[in-house]
Amino acid sequence: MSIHSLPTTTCAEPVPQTALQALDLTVRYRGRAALRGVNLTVADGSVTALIGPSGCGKTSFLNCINRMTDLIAGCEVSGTLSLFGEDVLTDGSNLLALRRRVGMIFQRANPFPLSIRRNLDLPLREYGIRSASERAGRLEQALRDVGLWREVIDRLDDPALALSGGQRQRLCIARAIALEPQVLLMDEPCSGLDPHATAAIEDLIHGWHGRYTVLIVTHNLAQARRVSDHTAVFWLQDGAGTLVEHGPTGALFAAPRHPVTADYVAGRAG
Amino acid sequence: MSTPGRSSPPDGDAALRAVTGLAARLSGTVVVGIALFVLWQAWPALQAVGPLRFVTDAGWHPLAQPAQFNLLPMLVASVAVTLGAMLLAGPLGLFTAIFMTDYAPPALARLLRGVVELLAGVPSVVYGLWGLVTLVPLLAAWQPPGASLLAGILVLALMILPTMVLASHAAIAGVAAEHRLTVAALGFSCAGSLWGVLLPAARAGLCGALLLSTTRALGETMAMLMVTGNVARMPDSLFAPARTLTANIALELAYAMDRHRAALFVGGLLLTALVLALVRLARGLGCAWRHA
Amino acid sequence: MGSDAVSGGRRARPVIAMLLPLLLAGCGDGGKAATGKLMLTGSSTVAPLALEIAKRYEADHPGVRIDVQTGGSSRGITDARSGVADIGMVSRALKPDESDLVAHAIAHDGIAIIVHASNPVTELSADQIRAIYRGQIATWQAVGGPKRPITVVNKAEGRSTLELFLQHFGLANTQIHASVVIGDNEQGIKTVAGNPGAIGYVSVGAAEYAATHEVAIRLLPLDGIPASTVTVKDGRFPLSRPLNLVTRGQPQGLAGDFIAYARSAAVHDRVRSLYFVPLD
Amino acid sequence: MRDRLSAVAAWGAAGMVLAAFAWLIGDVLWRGLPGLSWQFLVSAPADAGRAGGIASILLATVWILAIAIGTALPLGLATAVWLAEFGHRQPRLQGHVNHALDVLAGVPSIVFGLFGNAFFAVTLGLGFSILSGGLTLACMALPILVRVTGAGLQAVPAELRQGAAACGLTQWTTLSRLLLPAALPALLAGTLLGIGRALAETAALIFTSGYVDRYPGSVFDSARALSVHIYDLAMNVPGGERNGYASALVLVALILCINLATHALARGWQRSMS
Repeated sequence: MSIHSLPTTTCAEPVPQTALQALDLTVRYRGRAALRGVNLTVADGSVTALIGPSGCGKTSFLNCINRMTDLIAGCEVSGTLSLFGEDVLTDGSNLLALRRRVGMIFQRANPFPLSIRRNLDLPLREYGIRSASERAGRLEQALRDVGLWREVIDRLDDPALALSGGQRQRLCIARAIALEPQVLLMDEPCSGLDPHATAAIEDLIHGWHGRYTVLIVTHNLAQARRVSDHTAVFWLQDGAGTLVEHGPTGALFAAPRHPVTADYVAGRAG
Repeated sequence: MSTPGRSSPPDGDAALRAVTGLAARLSGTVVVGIALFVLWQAWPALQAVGPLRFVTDAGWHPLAQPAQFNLLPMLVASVAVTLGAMLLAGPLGLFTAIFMTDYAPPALARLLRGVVELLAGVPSVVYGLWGLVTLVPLLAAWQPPGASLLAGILVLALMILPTMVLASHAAIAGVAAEHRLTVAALGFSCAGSLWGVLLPAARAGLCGALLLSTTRALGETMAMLMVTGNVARMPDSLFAPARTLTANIALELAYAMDRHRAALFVGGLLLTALVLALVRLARGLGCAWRHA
Repeated sequence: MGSDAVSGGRRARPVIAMLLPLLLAGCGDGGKAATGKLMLTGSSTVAPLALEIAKRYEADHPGVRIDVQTGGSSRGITDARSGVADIGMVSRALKPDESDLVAHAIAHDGIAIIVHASNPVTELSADQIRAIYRGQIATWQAVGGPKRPITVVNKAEGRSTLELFLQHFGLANTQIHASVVIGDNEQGIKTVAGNPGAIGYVSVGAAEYAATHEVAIRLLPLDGIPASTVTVKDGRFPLSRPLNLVTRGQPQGLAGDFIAYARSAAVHDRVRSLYFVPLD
Repeated sequence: MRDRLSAVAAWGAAGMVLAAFAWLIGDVLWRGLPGLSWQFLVSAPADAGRAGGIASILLATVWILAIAIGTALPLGLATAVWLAEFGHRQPRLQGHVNHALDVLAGVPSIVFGLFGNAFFAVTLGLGFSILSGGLTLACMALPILVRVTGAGLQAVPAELRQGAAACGLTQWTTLSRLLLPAALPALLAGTLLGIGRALAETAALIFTSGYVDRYPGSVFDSARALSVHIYDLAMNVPGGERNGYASALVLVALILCINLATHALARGWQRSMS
């Protein structure tokens, strides 16, 4: 926790702790490689945008981090992936604990078909928080953090599915951060939202610098430039996705090193 | 990041997995158990009489001296009524399903669906009674004795029609929702979209519907007992009486003992083998089973 | 013993005691004494009558429970012999090789040859019936009727009606050229009623009931004697049979009491209502 | 031209189905209605079924169904859960179980009757009893329950499972709080479908639950199910037809009620899923 409370500085002098490190990460679906040989290090408290055309393994990469890959029949992950130094991929590691440390926001908002309150209460309860008042406190804090508190305060017991698209997505974000994760994975969180709702979510991400390590998949290059401080470019090579370039967002967009990246960010390819 | 006192969740999940896994194995074993048990009961006959005599004996006279155990005429009768009924109910059911998805006004489609579902639930005894009291006398006036393969085929066709309609409706409606707008946007005619797109796309489901109805037809007992005439002779025409394997069991089980009883179980074994073959066939053809 | 079990009631009756007598496989070791429960198995012709008598007996003797299961006369013989059932139901006289059992007639029944009501043939000789059932006569024209093929209705294997019929006419089942094989009486009656060219044989009582209730069948006389419950009762009808309850040895206790009741005049109305012929 | 032909065939087929329906149901109504009355429903059969009613038969039927569903439902539900939630980790076993259930669904009811008679009644010594009949029907209803429940579980959107997994919910919580509630209408619909199928069953019951038409006293008693009663009245009792048809009418009415209830459930379900 102490790490989280450290103020982030713009100067790069104190080397930030590594949150995530992937070495030669490869994902296969029924034997066919979808993502091959990814090496990527993500600093704690940073926001990393994953960009690239569809089908080049960005979501597969994200799914490895909280092992959603386990849910997919025939999916095999090899290589190593560590989270704050702990191996993620070993079978013996505690899956539930991992997923509580790594929150995930999906392309389509997926609140549980329960009340707004139960949406947050259920995971908190699962998390072992017995005290109702503590749960209520966390619920309020999470909803305030995503700016939803005022909008839903008088209808916490209404069904979550009655919320608008943007509200649903913010509820899902609240559900994730209520568990106080270290890492947040966002898989095109704004692709189904209007510009207004998108802006609200981008504002949230801005506020998270230093607090959560964020990995966000997006097809919106402008969004990647707005919210991230690092960008990773994925591309399809020899039938499998791979990471072609990774670096600070400003530098990458200004002076791409890889020709593929240059074409992509200039809108000439992908 | 501690996990404060709670029963370790993975244990609960392991238990859940273990218990449901056990249930799944048990469910999977039921059919094996049934097959083995029927085999066990049939064994004395298979051993004493020999499997060959069940197809080569002069006839079915399990109580005569010497006893005769030819099941072949009944096997042929079972297959014949099933095929005949499928020939009638297959197209009729398919067109009714098409009518429900493509032609019927919604209210009529709903009514039709309700009617068909009700028909699917009507017990076979009622179909059999209707056949015995209404249909067979009509046939008898035309081609005596009336109780015949044809009567069996007609009653059976009516009985499996609901299964056929519901299963093919499910198959067509499933793909229709996906392709309807696309097809309409491409300017297909109604029949064009039906024969060109929908039916080919629903092929797996339709083939499943066909095979599901076939197993139902093959297994029908009471109605066949009431209308086919039950003569254990090789049927030589549509108007000849015939006895199905199922009717043979229902007709004689209550009275059968010892080897006669075991011989009836041989018939049951034969039926089970037929169904197994059908399911295998369905799998081989890549059919999608729908349990309508 | 009986009263013990009766007062001990349904509660105390151990499950095992219920399960054992039901072992139908013939592995029971017999010797079961009468208890508060009686098990009757056998002929489907006798079963409805036995069931009705049992109901009335139960009403008079609270705590007694009598289960009636059908399965054909031969099952009645086997079960009574093995002790699986306390009492067997057999719809024919006992055969010489069944002398280990004791038969107790509770009613009489005859087997009537029936044809469709519109059939002008009024009488068939035994030889004609034999020829018809052997398939040697195939149209009604040959026996003085219309030009119409004969539909021969036969009973399914294992039923004592069939046995009795074959025995009376000296036929073997393998010789019979049937057009329709039926299970129970009503199926035979419905089949004949629905087919102007049909001939069949069923229980006299059932046929008489149907013929007098607007069902299109007619009973043919046999050897010149009309088929009716009356001729069965006075013993003139040649193709008749006793409906028997059979036991291994003289029945004791509850079984004996029940059989005595079933033979008494108290149940004659039940016998008649099922169109059988009561004992004198 | 082809349009016209398709339309004619479709209308013709539907017309024939409706006509057959009208003929069959009309026949049952016409012959059954005269025998139907309140008294018929609440009194026990007398005079071999020709007089009295079907109260004890209805009660026996309910008992048999209760045993059948009470056994098949937990087993079927657990099997469906395993197939949907855990099976993919053991694809071979999953394939075997699915295959076995497909075959089970196709096994003729008379073979269930043979099996039930030989296994439950004779080998286990349950005799002709409600228990034998109920357990036999349970075997028959099992594949239906598994399939319909499984379809209900599979119809739950994948996002819901992903969301639950991403929140670190245990599978037990996911199942009990999210998936089963969402699949509940399908579960009920499957149960009703199974009941409907069991209700119409004759062949498997004649040789397992038997023939006794009294009020059942315990599950070890033999008892006569409604469809067996209809068969017996129609085929074995002189003059039993009127009450036989009346009983058939009751059975058809019960099936109709079950179908309507299933529909109401399915509609509610589709609304909650969208």
